[in-house]
Amino acid sequence: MGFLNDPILFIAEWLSALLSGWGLSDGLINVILTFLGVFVVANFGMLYVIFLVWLERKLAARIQDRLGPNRVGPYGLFQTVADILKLFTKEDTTPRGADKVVFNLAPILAVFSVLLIWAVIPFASTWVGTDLNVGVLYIVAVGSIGVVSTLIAGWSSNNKFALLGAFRTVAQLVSYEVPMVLSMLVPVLLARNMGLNAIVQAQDNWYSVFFWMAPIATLIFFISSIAEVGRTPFDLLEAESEIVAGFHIEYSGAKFAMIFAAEFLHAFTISVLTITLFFGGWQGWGDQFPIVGWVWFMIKSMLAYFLVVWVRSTLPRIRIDHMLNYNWKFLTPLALVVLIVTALLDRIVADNVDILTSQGQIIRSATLFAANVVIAWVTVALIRRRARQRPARVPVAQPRPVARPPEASTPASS
Amino acid sequence: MTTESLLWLLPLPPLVSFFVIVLLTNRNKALSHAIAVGAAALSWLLGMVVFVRALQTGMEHLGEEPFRSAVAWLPTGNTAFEIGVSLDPLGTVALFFVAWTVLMIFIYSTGYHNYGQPEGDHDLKGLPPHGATLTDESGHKHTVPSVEPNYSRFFAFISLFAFGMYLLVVSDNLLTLFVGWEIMGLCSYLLIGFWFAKPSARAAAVKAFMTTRIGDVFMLLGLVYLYSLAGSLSYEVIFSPETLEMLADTAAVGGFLGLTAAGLIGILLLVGTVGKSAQFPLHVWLPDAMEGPTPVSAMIHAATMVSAGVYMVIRIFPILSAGGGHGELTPPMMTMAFIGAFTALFAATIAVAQNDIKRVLAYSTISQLGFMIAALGIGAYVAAAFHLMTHAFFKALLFLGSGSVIHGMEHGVLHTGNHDVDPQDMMNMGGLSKKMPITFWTFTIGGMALAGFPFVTAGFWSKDEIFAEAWSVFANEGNPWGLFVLVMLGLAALLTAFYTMRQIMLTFAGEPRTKEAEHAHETPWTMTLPLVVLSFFAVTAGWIGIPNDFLGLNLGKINKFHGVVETLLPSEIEIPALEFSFVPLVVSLVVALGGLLIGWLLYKDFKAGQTDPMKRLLGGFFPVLQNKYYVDELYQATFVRFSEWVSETVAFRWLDRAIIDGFLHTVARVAYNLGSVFRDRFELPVIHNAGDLAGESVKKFGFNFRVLQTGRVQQYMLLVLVNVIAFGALFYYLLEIAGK
Amino acid sequence: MIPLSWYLILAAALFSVGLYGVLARKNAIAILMGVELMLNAVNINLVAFWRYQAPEQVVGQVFAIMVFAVSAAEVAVGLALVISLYRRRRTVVAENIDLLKW
Amino acid sequence: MTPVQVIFLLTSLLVLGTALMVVTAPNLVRSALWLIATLFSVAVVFVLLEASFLAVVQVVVYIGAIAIMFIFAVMLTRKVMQDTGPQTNSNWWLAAVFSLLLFAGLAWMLSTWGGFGAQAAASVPETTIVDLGQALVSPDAYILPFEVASVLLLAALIGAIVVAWDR
Repeated sequence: MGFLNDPILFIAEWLSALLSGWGLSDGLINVILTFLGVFVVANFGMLYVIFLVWLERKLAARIQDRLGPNRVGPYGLFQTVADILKLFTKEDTTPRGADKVVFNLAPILAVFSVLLIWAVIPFASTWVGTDLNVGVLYIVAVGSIGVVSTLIAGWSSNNKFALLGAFRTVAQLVSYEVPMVLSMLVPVLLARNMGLNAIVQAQDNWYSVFFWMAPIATLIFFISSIAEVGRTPFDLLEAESEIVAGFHIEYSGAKFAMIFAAEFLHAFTISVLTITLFFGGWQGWGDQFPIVGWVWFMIKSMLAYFLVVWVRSTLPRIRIDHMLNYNWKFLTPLALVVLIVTALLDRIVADNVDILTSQGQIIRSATLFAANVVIAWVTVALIRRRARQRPARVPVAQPRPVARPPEASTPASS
Repeated sequence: MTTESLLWLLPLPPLVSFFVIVLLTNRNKALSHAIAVGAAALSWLLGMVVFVRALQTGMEHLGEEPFRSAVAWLPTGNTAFEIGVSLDPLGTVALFFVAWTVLMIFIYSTGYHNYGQPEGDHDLKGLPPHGATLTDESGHKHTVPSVEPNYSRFFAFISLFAFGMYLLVVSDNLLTLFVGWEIMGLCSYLLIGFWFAKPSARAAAVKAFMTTRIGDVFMLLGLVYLYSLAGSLSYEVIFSPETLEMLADTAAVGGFLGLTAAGLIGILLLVGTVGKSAQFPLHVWLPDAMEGPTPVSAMIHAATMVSAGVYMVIRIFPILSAGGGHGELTPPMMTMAFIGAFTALFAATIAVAQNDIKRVLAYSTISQLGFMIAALGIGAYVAAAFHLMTHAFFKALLFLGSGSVIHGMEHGVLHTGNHDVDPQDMMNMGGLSKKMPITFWTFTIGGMALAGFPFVTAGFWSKDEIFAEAWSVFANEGNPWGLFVLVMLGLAALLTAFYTMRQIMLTFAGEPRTKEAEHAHETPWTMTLPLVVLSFFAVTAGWIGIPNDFLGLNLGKINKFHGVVETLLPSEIEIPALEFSFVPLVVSLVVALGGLLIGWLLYKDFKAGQTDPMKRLLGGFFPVLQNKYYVDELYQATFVRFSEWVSETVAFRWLDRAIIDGFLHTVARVAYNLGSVFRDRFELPVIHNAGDLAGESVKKFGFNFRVLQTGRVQQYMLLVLVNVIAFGALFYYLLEIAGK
Repeated sequence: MIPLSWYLILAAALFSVGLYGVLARKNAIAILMGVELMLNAVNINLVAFWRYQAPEQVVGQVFAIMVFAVSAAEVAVGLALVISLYRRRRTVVAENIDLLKW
Repeated sequence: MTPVQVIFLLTSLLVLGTALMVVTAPNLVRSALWLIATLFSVAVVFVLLEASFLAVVQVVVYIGAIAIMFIFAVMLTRKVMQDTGPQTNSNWWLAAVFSLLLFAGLAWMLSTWGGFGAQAAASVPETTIVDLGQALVSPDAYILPFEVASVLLLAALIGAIVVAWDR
């Protein structure tokens, strides 16, 4: 195998050879290589964020008919670098009465939780940090650590807005985890496996990509993971107009940078997860060369990321009760239905045709796709009926006049 | 689907419709009768399919091995009681006429109960509708018939009834037959009492129920006895030659009257039939049953239920005739011959003097059933079955026709508003032939069939066959019973023809004798259509039974019917080949034509206000006939009074009051004293105080220890922990250390 | 290798710590936390016994999962109780919740 | 002292230390955070026991759901941020004593038990998640406990809603 074919493994082999040449024990070599891998992946992520920030700002600007960063470097490429420098040189404040340790722990946990996800993501057929056989579950677990980070960040900074932000976070993240996990289970049961790489390898043709078998699940996963990241339209945990900046109101300087970076990296991570679970990750023409697979992986994930940015810069923020209703009354039941239907149908199909042969896969995809279409149609019909039944808008609170002119002697309601 | 499964399905639709109507749709008239008629039509369809398949199989073959399928129903000891369905030639015939008449009557009922008419002004549930007044645009009111208040209930009931009948026909054992039989008994009770707010209807319902009960009890006895002997009630077992032999050879229990077991069983079952199809001692309920709506009369008391009795007797004919070869008759058969012949003549004479159009038909039904029973009595069960079928058709036709007449009369009554005119009294009718032609013609056809008008009508052929059989029993086997039956039935047939003619003349001929009769008019198509259909069968149903050698000339095998039913008997009892003889033919011709002629002569110019020619003719004997030989009064005076006396005096005063109550009261007094002794000596001092002591001590204890309850969970848990550790240590010590 | 005893001792110690929390803490939520610790000790025992006694059957893991379910349910209900309690009595201190005394 | 033993000792120290912090920390949110740490190290113990699936489930269920619910509840049920006064009730020393007694008793009884020092089977037969899942839902295995557990969860869900409903 040549360098061009599979550089990472090449380097790894070379290094291990070198170290064993120095007379280190195999276990130690293993440890060292693992650490190197972790180092590489983590730094790749963190550095990639810099580019992502710039990209997002550019895209958002184009979509909203602005110019976006255009001063520093060509096309303002280095704008983000400048920002980062500024952030690092800023004073790092800690509010009085804050719980110092926890306050400082939060941003670390934030980055930590996102980076942990990257440990199991297959970049190419052979480039996997660690191919856990419970990868999907692992992702959920690590995501919950992210929730903890936001929560303690909000709590520890001894600020009512931050605390409100934290509460909203819990409400939103915990509840949107439900449809997300449910829709993640669909590819799991389609691939009969929980390992991410196995899931990717299960979708080895353009027609056996899980998107065809579970479009609704894809949509649900995408939406609810956007909510998990807490971006527009679900950015209630940092709604500037309501709770000044949400849980990270008190953060500044490097810590703010870390939270910020964590959010952006998370946004990219969810697009990566989307394509890994539903669009066949690194699969593509010529993916027997890991390098080509990596290229495919990047292309797909960037397209998904573009979608995320598009959504963000297009949609307005939704109200909190809408947000919760949307989750509990729409996404979760739909996800459950999709999960059950997919399980039953796939079982039936797998019993009747051999899903390893290509035409078996085609039959499978066609069946499940049809089922999804039916489900979608029924859902839309139901929503129509409901919309016709109820008045579209229910007021949550009556506006109360703060100051009343003296002649208005009628006491206000309540 | 296989024919067997069709047979299983056959009875179900009416049952389903019964439950659906009762439980769900009883508020919606249209839906209810749609369901009921639909179910009847479905059963009819199945029945026709089965019928056609049976014909394709060929009757002889079907007789050898009928369609049959059975399932184990309830385990009795080590054998399972089997129920199942079967279809043999007799069943096929029965199925044919049952399906047709039932369907027709369902359709007829929708019209008879004025479906589509407005709600009545002051109609009550349980009373016949009184009509509703409408005001047309020109502003003057006029009265139209109003829809039956209990419309849906009626359809529910007759659906259940149809279920019972179908069950009885397709069942392959006597038990399910009995079940269907009882279901029909219940339905007939419910339907006779359908207008339960009329006291007469109530009384009639009770009477019918009680009377048939008498028969059914005996029948059940017979079934039990049969089962205890044969170990099964399914036809193929009990009609198998060896079973019959065994029954014929074993003497009846206790040597009862020196009968054989077969004889005793036969007589017991026969009593059931006597009750069901209203033979002489138990015939009293049938005329009163006419209180029910006319479709009910037609269905229960002409077409199906009363024929069920005869059907059952034909079924068990092998048992009845077991032990008797050709020539001599077994005791049950003699009984039947006597009862049947007597009833035929007896009822016919009564029918002559009745004025109520439906009662005439009721008595003629009794007498016709008598014909069948008598025919069976002399072993001519083929003729009996034949007459059963034809009679079902033309008698249903007649009843429906009379219902149509009554309906027309009610129109008139509503029009004049004079409600004390009885629309059922023939004296109030007359000249209806012009008002309601369809009814007239169909009724006439039915009447002719009943009277046995020669060569065309069904009744002629069936009666003729009975006569022929009777004659051959007399002439060929020199059995006096044959002659007896022939004579009695001949007279009965004469009277039959006569009163039929009388009825037709009174009802349709001449001029209207009341204003109501003038304003009567034809009934809706839902009522006339069944009439037409049934009249078709009333004529043609007889043609399949024309003897092969009629008038001595060889007509080839035109008689389909013998082939159908002969196969019923076990093969070794063969039917005496019945060769043609002119005597019975002449007899039937004479009686039919003669009776009709007399009737015409007597009643051809009968005007309003005249006295009934019969009264002039019979003079003092007429009231006797009109009052049905005072049989009811006789029963009233003997049985009813006696049973009342028994229940009042013996049972109530002596037995209940004196003996039982006295005993109980003494026991009570003794027990009371004993108890008081116990209370004062034992309970109060000992137990009472002990209980108080216990309670008090518990209370004190609790009062002292309640301090422990601090309401703090953690302290409780602490205590628990302490105990756990302590007892753990203790047990550990006991088990491990001290144990060694 | 590690003998089974270590795990058992660890579990016992964790159990006792949790027990102490349950018995000693004022705050109802803290008590619930103690319960969680005890449940975890139980889980450690289950898994350890599975690993050391019957690794070829999944029964140990199955029952560990049952314990997960049970503890989740317990926490849900317990916290709900605590919150409604707080709504009514403005306190979550276990000692002040003594309506059940004489 | 093989490295595995070292790791085990470190982990168990972590477990016990954090657990102690949970039960002694004056600040409830702190103790909730310590609880998270404890649960995480228990997950590590599971990993040492080669039950990786359970480890991940531990993280998902406990940290992802239970611990967060704890923190949430703590935040909902307090007026001021800091807890004032002692966090232990009057008879805490009794509790400590009896807990120690219990621990001692347990340890002693265990030490007298035969299979105490048992060594692990050399290799765990590869029980994949598939086996586990099939064991959970196959009628000849543990479907009944599984169903009971799910019914319990459902009941707890409804019960929690009913109890915490703000009327």
